[in-house]
Amino acid sequence: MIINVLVGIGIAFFAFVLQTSVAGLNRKIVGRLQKRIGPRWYQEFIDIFKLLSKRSVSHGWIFDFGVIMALGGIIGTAMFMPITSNIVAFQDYDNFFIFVYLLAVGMLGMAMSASGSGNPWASIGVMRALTTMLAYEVPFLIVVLTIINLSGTSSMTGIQIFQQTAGNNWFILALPLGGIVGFIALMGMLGKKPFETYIAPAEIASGPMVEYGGKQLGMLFILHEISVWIEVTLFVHLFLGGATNIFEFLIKYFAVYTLANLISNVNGRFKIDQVVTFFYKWPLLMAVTQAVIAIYFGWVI
Amino acid sequence: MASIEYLILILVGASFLAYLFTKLNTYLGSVFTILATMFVFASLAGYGFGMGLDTTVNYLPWFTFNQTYLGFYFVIIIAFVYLMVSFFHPYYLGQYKYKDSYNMLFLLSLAGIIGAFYTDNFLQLFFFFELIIWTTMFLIPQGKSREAAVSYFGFSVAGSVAMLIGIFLIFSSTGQLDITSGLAAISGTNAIIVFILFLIAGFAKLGAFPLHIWLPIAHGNAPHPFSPVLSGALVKLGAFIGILALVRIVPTANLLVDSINLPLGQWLVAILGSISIVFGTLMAIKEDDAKKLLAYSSMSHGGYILVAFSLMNSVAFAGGFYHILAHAIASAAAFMAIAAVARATGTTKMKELGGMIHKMPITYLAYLVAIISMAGIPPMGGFISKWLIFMAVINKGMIFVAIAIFFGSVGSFLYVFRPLAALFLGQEFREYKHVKEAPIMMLIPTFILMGLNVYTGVFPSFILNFINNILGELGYAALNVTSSSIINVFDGQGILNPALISLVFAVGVFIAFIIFILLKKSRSVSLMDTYTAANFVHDEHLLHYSVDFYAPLERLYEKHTNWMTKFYESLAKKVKEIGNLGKYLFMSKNIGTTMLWIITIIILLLWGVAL
Amino acid sequence: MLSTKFTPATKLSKAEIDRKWWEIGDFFRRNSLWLLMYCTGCCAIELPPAMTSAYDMERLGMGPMATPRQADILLVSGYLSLKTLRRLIYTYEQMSEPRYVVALGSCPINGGIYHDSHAVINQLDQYIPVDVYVAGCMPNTEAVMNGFVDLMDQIKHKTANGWKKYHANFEWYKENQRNSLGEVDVHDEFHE
Amino acid sequence: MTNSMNNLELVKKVVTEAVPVLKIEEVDKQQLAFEIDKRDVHHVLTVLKTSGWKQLSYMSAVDWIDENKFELVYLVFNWEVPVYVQVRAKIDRVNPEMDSILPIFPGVKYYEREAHEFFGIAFPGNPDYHKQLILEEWDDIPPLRKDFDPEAYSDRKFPKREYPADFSVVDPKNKSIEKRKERKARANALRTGGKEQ
Repeated sequence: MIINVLVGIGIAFFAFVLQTSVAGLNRKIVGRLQKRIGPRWYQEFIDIFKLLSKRSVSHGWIFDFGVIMALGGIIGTAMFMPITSNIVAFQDYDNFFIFVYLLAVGMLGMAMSASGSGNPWASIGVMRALTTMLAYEVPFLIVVLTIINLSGTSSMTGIQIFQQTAGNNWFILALPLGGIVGFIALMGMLGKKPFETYIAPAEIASGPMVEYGGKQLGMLFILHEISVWIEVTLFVHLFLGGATNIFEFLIKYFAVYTLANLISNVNGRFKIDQVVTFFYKWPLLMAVTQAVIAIYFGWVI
Repeated sequence: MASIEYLILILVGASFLAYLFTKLNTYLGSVFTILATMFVFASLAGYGFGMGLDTTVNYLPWFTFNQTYLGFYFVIIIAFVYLMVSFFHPYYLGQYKYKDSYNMLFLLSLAGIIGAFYTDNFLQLFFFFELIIWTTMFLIPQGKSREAAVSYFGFSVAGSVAMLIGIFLIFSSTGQLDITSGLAAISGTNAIIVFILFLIAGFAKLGAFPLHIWLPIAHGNAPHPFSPVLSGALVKLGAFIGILALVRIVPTANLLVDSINLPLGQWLVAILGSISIVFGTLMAIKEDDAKKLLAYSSMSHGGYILVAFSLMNSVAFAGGFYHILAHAIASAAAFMAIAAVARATGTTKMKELGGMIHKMPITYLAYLVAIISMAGIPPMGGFISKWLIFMAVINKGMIFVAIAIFFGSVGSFLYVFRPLAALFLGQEFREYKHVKEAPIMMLIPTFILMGLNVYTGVFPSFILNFINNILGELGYAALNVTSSSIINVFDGQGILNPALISLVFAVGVFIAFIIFILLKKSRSVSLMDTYTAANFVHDEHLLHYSVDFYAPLERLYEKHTNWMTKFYESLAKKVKEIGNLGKYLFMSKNIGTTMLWIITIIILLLWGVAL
Repeated sequence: MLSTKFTPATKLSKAEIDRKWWEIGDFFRRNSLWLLMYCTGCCAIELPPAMTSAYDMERLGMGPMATPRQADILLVSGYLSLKTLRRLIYTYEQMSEPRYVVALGSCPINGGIYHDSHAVINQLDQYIPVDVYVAGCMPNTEAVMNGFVDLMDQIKHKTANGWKKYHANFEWYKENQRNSLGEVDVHDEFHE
Repeated sequence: MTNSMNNLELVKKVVTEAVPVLKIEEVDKQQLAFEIDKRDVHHVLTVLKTSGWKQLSYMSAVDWIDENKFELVYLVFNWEVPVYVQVRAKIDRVNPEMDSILPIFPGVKYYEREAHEFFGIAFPGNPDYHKQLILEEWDDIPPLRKDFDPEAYSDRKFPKREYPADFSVVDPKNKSIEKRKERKARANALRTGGKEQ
């Protein structure tokens, strides 16, 4: 059991290092796209460590407690996540719903802490974050329902192995509509434009993060990197057949994150009600169509 | 050997004693109420788990009692909620006009509940139901509004009349008044009608769509310590009747929804349950009063229970039963936290409150734990029940029901977070500078409920094993729960290890705490020292964002929420008009006309009897 | 002959250890300077070229931030009227430490072309400490970038001590603020 | 279609029929100024408002220190007829006071506060005119009066940077000015043959 927990901590650490590097590389790529030199690839690390070294302010115990709870929840979630179909800390217990709901602990902790700061921008940001979550979760979960129903398991490793088994396709090919919905929902989860409404630095002063500085903000950056890793990895495992070895995983991971980032960088921002109406129009319709086709008619490519 | 009959008689006796004691001294009467409730709960817990209660009847003629796992499961939950709430009585009764009858009715309704769940006879069930309704009806108007009691009573009576007609139908077609055999024996068209009638009763008590109007009115306006009972305990009566109808009545085979292999009736109930979930969620998001918000959340959770019991398999049933427990605990805890705030500040309106965390940290924690459970987030009980329901729905492939349950689940983050942010977090208002944490007697149930919320989420095996007994009693396969509390559903389609999740979560929090504590200490600043785009704001009300919290989202559906209320309003108007017509006909000044009508009706009635 | 045995380094005193940590922190701090742009005056026009592809501030690890809590540099771009100076002081006090101030243009230095105005202050470093001045009316973008590089050098050589100075001479700064402004935070109907 | 000339005539007609006008000035094709007595302001503004000049665009004052008068200027606009109308009225500079036009144009509330702040004019009838609006914590005579010296105020209130006596922005090593002078002298010498130095 202790070994498993240590492996889990290792996975969480790996998640942090990987996503921070990939995010740095992506800043470089975006810089090059915009005809800039862009920062060094390890700039994200410098930013995080700088934040951890500064002296911050605190608005009372809930402000700190929320951050600890949020980061703890996210680290816990990452510990369950398999990297490939072989590398997983808790074999058989990596149930899909753990990721959705344990991730919510992070969100709840952060929301609590942000509201606890007493800043109205933070509350508006939290409101927007939760509303966005209401928007993207439902289509995404309908697609996942289809996947679990087809593969007969809700374990992330199980779903990967199901796709890797000879004769079964990656789900992005087997369920093309579902794959598109999954990717749009992933953009929402990552808070990429056009669904960046809850950060909106120019509009609501970076929303929930408005009162954070120093170590709390640094911890939230770590939290953000790990949660991005969890979300992108969910997509890789659910739709892209997971990975059999770590290099395959790295390639798929990098491709998915970079694609999401590139799409983000050529988009504007939706209003919050547009986010909701958008997700409940096309993605939900596509997800339901895909589910009906796949479950009731059994037409799976 | 405790006997059910004795328990009921003791409670009835205790209720009159409580009346007398409260007349002498409010505090004395309330403490007596606590002791009486505690005694009943202790005897139930002590003898009931092994089905060891005595069912013989010595003093009450015509009454028969029978104990089942199903009934016991409900009765222990409800008695527990009653016990927890009774701790609040000493601090609240002073505010109410008829404090002496408050304690009496409270104990009498508990007697009714014990009777209702321990009976095997339809007429007794009806009798005890009426006892509960009539006693609680007089408790509700002691709060803010009398109309609340009227609408509660109206819907409850509609439900019990439906149930009574159902009972008559069963008796006329099968000649049985025994619950189990009566429901099993009925078949054909009568079965469908009884099914519908019982569900009307169940929906009315559960506050499910479309019979939900009374729920926010009654919950929101009931006395503060009675709202937890309403939400945590009394709506579960509806779930009980719903289970009787959904599980006990043998479904007619020719009415199956083919693609998901479910009887049509059950499928329709699942759809209605889904509408309850979505409707309750949307209304809760919109609501501005913390208690009404929680009432709508009860409606949404009632929808989950209906969905669970209409899926006809043991995983869903286990989820439903677990949800009844988890929601009872969480909802009671949340309502009690709100009650504690209301006691300190005198309001439950979210726009008038803020920053209570600095004054009432323990109440805040209780509320936090409760809403984590309500939202179905891991280390709490709500996650396990929701997970079981999710797995059952996914296994069945019910897409539209799934949309509703996922929507309700994510939506619950939205609405449970609102009171958290508006009441407890944010700016600390200067009006409430004098407020103190709730007294120790009120914190005892708070701590117990907090502990139970966590316990149900971390070690579910004890409760799930008990639920397995109920499933066996209902004729369904038991849930696969291994000793180390690993739940395995549908042969490995889902495996859950709640204890492991909690452990990993604890490890994560520990790591985060280490990171936090190693770094430089932060400078403490006041709540008003926030980023305001460099503007000076000296009024905390301006810096507290709690009104119309989800305004952009509400705007999307606010035009479409009132049609149900309007329907009931017009119905109430029609009823009033008919009443006026009757009044006009009977109570006219001409005594001869009145006499004529009365005689006509008596003749008609006699004619009907002679027929 | 040198001993091959491992000898532990001489025990460092607490002050020395703190200094070492501080130097490590300085490395991170100077390579990731986040700006809070207080665009009061015309010099703000120099910032778009500094941020976009012409000069690309991000290659130095710098970037704009939304709130004072997150920012390291308070960038004063141009003249400061009495009204804005109040807000500037309030903002400066909200920033997390270590914090630096960079002032663009000649107005914060000596009032510039507004030296005789009743509404514009003349010398910013009377009210808050300034680490780097970039002179010019307005300074061109190379000068602005050069100012940032100067600040990085100062952090490296531990001379960017404005925030420490503010703590040490807090009373003096407060008195200057009071003399020119009356009260720093204003109570009136718009702020209640 | 009415052209601008007719519009101006229309305005003149409206105003001159209402009150005695001291002076009319055509500011431009779309703007007319009427100078009237202080007591007629309310009447003429009411007349203008009822005949379509519904929007008060601006209100301010001018300090004619030589005449010892303040001149109040009300600028109203009509959305149907594109003509701005200025209504000017002079008031005493000592204890300046003007009844508020708040009942006619509620939007004047903040203009009057501004005018009070910058010129010290009192507006009885406006309950808030004395509250501070733009200048926070002002402690001198109103700053837009002509007798206010901003430089003296600035010197008194705001510390100035002290430069040493020998401070010079000129670089002593930089001889380009001298060289230019030399070049000029040489060219001049060449042009005049060395006669005029």
